[in-house]
Amino acid sequence: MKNTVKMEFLSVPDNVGLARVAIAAIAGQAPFSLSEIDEIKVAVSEAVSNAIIHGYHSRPDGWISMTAILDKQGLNVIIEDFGAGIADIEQARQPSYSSDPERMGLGFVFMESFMHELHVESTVGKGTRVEMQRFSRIQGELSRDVQ
Amino acid sequence: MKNTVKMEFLSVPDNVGLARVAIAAIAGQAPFSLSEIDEIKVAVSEAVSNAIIHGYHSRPDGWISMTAILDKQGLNVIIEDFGAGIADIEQARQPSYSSDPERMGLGFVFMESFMHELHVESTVGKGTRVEMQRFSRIQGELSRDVQ
Amino acid sequence: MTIVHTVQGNRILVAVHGDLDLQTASPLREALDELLDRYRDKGLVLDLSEVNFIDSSGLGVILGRYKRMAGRGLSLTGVKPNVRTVLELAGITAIIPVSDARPSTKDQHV
Amino acid sequence: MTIVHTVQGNRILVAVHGDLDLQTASPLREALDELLDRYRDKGLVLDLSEVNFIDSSGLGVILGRYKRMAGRGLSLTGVKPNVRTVLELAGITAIIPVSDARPSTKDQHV
Ligand SMILES: Nc1ncnc2c1ncn2[C@@H]1O[C@H](COP(=O)(O)OP(=O)(O)O)[C@@H](O)[C@H]1O
Ligand SMILES: Nc1ncnc2c1ncn2[C@@H]1O[C@H](COP(=O)(O)OP(=O)(O)O)[C@@H](O)[C@H]1O
Repeated sequence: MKNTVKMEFLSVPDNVGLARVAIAAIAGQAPFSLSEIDEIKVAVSEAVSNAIIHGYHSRPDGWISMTAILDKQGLNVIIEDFGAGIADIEQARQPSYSSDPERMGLGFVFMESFMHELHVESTVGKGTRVEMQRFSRIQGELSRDVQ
Repeated sequence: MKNTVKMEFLSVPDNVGLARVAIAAIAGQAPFSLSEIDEIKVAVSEAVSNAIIHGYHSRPDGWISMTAILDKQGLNVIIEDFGAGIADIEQARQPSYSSDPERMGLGFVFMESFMHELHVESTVGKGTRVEMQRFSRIQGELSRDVQ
Repeated sequence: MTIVHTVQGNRILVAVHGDLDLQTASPLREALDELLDRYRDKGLVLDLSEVNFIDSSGLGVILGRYKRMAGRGLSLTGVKPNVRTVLELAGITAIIPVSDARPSTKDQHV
Repeated sequence: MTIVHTVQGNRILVAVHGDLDLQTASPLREALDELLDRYRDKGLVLDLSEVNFIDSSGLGVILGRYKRMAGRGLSLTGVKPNVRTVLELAGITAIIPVSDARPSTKDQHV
């Protein structure tokens, strides 16, 4: 059940699907239900898409890193880019806020809704780090029994 | 079609499946047929299993790295461990040779059969690096037309 | 992602196959806009029975077509539970008619 | 990986579901050995119609049971094309009877 996987990939749209497939395979090693895994996939898809679109302005040559840590608490995912950064994180996290008129501003909403914790750190011109935690309910129940 | 993905994961048997799922998603970005992808999965499965069993003697705390590079030639995969190493690579690559009486000694045979090129580098006590290339046939034909 | 369309009476029926995300958003948007331009008086039914994944980039395409179509009529059918969860969270089920994937639909397609 | 077994006349029919690799090799080996010990006079038929992947770790389990069973009779059914490729490369098709997945089998299972 304990596992750590680090991935680095280029900012091409193809890799959004790769990140989803990988996170599903990793989450599948923990006692998550299929619908929980579906939700984790949405959160990861949003964070990786943001790194491509906003972090690297859709240029295909930026690096994105995804680190997934599984332990008995659940799954921790860190997605990082080394691109544009966010000037005002609080504003960025508002529902419906998007710096791109073509987009809906729902990415952070989905990450918050589908994960149990979300931390965003960003420096303009340096990049953005999104850390998300999803607790495994079954494990939560087990560890409560143990205590 | 151009892509580079680097992964690092722990030497737990669960991650053999993860490596297969990831390589299938990456290979799926190139013009490989489903049966070609199935063969690439076998080769990757063998190399990652070897890193776990032979490189780390089935200890779960070793790091394995997998790098996949897609270009118009096809797919290049490098699988590396930092474990036991191989004293005699030529002997290790012989069909039916295994240092483990329970195993069949077919891992390298499958890697050679299912990939177009295989290079093995190893240093006892430092680790092993397996590099495998699978050419994309469709691209091969296209590039012939271009010349 | 692949799409197959049929024109039936006053509606364009489009069956979408694949994940709706950043990668497939542009080709889907272009394909749908082409159909909406070609059949200017018809409504649109998107059959999502072969869509296993959607995120905000995919939703953006659907909502964008909704706005563009004004009163022409857009509905979604064959919506799987996980896709519905995403549509609901975005408030799309309140403005666009959405019907579920019927269990029988899946059997027929295999 | 999951397995389901049925005893029919003089053979144990075992349906395997999942990938046969390093991760599943030990549980599969143990489950099969337990059955072979329980039904000492019976042959073994492995139904691989739900096996989409096998590598040398998975093959090792099959070949190990073959050796252990001596003359008791082992055969593989429902073998998919990519699994067959691996079995052939290992020379297993020369010593163990192997029959293909019938297209109809898949339909029935869905
Ligand atoms: N990785 C990132 N790099 C730079 N800016 C980002 C990043 N992620 C999010 N943002 C900013 O936060 C805003 C809101 O993000 P989000 O809620 O995902 O909505 P959307 O992607 O639809 O714009 C974006 O419009 C963008 O300005
Ligand atoms: N990553 C590795 N680290 C150390 N030794 C290895 C590694 N890969 C292969 N070997 C050696 O090469 C031998 C042959 O490997 P292989 O053909 O895959 O067969 P098998 O895994 O069945 O033993 C192994 O038995 C082992 O001694």
